[in-house]
This record gives sequence, C-alpha cells and structure tokens, in this order.
Amino acid sequence: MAITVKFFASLREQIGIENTTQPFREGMTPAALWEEVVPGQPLPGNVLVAVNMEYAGPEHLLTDGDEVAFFPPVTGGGA
Amino acid sequence: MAITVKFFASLREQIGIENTTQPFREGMTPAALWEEVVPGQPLPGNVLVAVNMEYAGPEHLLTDGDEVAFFPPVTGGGA
Amino acid sequence: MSITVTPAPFEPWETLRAHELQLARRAKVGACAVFVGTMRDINEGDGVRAMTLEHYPGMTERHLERIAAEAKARWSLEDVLVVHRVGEVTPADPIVLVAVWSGHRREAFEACRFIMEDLKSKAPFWKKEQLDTQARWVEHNTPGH
Amino acid sequence: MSITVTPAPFEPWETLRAHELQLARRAKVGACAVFVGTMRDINEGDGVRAMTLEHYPGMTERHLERIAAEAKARWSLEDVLVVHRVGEVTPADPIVLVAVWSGHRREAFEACRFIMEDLKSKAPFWKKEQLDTQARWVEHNTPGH
Repeated sequence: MAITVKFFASLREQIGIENTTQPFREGMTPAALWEEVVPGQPLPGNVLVAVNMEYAGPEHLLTDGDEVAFFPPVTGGGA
Repeated sequence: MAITVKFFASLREQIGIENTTQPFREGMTPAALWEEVVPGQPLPGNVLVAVNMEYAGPEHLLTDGDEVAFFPPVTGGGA
Repeated sequence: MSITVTPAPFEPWETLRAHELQLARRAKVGACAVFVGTMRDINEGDGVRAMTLEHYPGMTERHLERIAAEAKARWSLEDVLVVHRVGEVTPADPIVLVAVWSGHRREAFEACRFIMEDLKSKAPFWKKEQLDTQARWVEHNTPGH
Repeated sequence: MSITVTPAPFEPWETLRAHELQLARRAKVGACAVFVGTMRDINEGDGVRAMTLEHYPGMTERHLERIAAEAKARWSLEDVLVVHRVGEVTPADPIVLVAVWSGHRREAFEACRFIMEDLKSKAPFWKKEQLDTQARWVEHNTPGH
C-alpha cells in the first residue's frame, strides 16, 4: 500500500501536483509527508490538512493506505 | 370634529365596540378617553394605544380629529 | 422595497422568484436571507383547525414600512420584501414572508431577523385560533431570541 | 436532510418549492429560514467576469452532512437542505442555498446561520476569480459575525 497525497486550489497550482502517492513509513505524519513531496519547504502554517477526508493536525499519525490532502483556507459559499 | 375610537381583537369582543366617536375635550388623553368609553374600568396596563396609527402612551395629549386605537398585545407573524 | 398585507394565500417561493426578476442591481447582491412563518396545526398542546388573522388596516402597512426603512438605515441593503397574510388561514399556509437582499451575508441575516422580531412584537396583527370545540385569541407571541 | 454539490446551475426558489412538497410533517413546521449566496460582479474593488469553484469531492459532501447533522443535534429541526454549486459560475448565479425548517423561528434562524458560518469557514471549496486581464484565487472569506 501507500499514502495517497492530494493538493487543491492555489496550492495545487504552486506545487504543480494534483495527486501523487508516497510509500508509507511507520510513524509518518502529514508534516513529514509534505517535506518528502515538497522538498526544501516546510509545511506552511496556513495550509490545512485532511486525513481520509477529515481535518487533522500536521502531527497526526498516519496509517498505511491513508489519503492525505493539503489545501489553502477555504472560500466557498457566496458573499 | 371628534375623536375616532377603535378597538381590536379580544378587546373589541370584550368591550363589544369596534368603532365609535367621542366628543373632543381640551387636555384629553387616551387614558381619559378610555374611561369615558369604557365606564367603571380603568385602562388595563397591558392594553396598547395608538394615536393616528402610531404607538403612543396613555397620557399622550390628543388633538381634535385624532384616531385613537386600543388593542391587546400583538400576535402576528407565524411561529 | 415591497410591503404587502393580503387576504389571499401566497406561495413564498414564487413570490421571491417574481420579486427577484425586478431587483435593480442583481449582480451587486451577494446574499439573500429569508424567513417564512407558516401556520402549525398545534399550539399550547391543542390541535388548531384554522385561524383568523385580524389586523389594523393602515397602521399595519405603515408600521411594516417603518420597520423595513429602519433596517435599510441600519444595514447596507439592496432590497427588502415583506408579505403578511390576514383573514382565514389553515394549517401549513404561509403567514409571513420576510426577505432581505444585500452585498454580504451578515447584513442579510441580521436585518431579516431584526424585521421579524419587530414585526412579531409590534406590528398590529392578532390571531384567533379555531380549536375543535372553541375559538380562542392567542395571547402573546413566543420570544424569538 | 438533503445535501447536494452540483456543477449544474440551480434556481433556489424552485428547489425550495420542490423540496417542501416532500416535507414529512408539513403542519408541524412553523418556521423556515433560508440563505442564498449569489455571485457578485465585483470583489475587492475589481470587476469579476466569472468564477471557478473547485472542491474536494467526497470530503465536501461528508463535511456538509456533518454540519447539517450537528445543527439537527443542537436545535429541534424538521429538515435541513444544503445545495452548493461547483465549476464555472457567472455573476448573479446562485452559489449556495441553505434552508432550515423548524417548529419555531429561533431554531430556524440560528441553525441556518450556524450552517452557513461553518460552511464558509470549513467546507472544502475554493474560488478562483476571472478578472479582465488575469485570474486570481480568493484568499479568504469575509467573517459573517
């Protein structure tokens, strides 16, 4: 198995990745995952993280097969 | 001229008057008007008063030709 | 601004659809908050079969116009619509419709609620309920806050 | 409870009319509070010609369902409807519709606003605006309180 990684909106455009996978390692967190996928740039403080479509913190302990999404502040809903 | 007097809703049914007129007297107030139209019963504290379709206090100074309405607490607007 | 007191049944969603067609600055509107009050078939534990809504013709319209104008003075609003039914009403009938259009949602939400609370506490309407065996006047409105 | 995320344009009033036909306990509903958010042709002083609404398929629906369930747990509600548009949108298009039906008005007003504020601050949608000469991502929502 592996970790599925997704980026949305402006973050997707900046990083140039929409979907990717990364090998799972024991003790992996979203913050560590980010640094593997986006080398040389720590996870920005305003980036939101979801694990399996639920909001999670950057130090959330991942499980093999998890889907991890990184995205900027949300802006839905009209005025 | 004269004062037009109106009663609404439960008050109209209790008093048995919908519309009436009363001669104007200098210094007349809604409270005094009430006691002339509804003898033996002072103006109840929860009765609302409007003069010329604007809310007014019981001691508002009336002018000849005014329309004075007495009514119970309002209950419009659905749930 | 549109204020209507009507003895005829009205369909709130159709009223809103029609009203929006004539909004002056449609693309400046970002938010619309709406309240619809309908007749329930129960009140204070008793089944209610029908209701008569009495009002003070003239004062009612004047008061509703003032509430709407006050809301427009207090918040930045694009438009306000108020419709209130009078006369004979049966359960599930719409009784009141308040709609507020504005640039942003805060204004629309706050103004809509302000208008409803003012209407409930001050606009001269009175309800008489027809129960199974008797009729009774509703004595006061439930507080909205 | 009905949650819809749709790339197709929707007409909020017609959506509400149709949804009400299937309300289970119509005569128990005394109040309906509605919010409609529409696209404006201006933002931060710039003319906006069109907008693209991106979302996180799966998480969006799940999040909206949770908000609605949370509102139903917190207030006594008869029903909740949420519709949110995604994809290409042009000025005056409805973007979001939130409707809450309840026995009394306080619940409907509060739950409707609660759902909107939660949706704006947490549901995974992102707006990209098409201006005259460039496109830009909207960076944050304006606060609603």
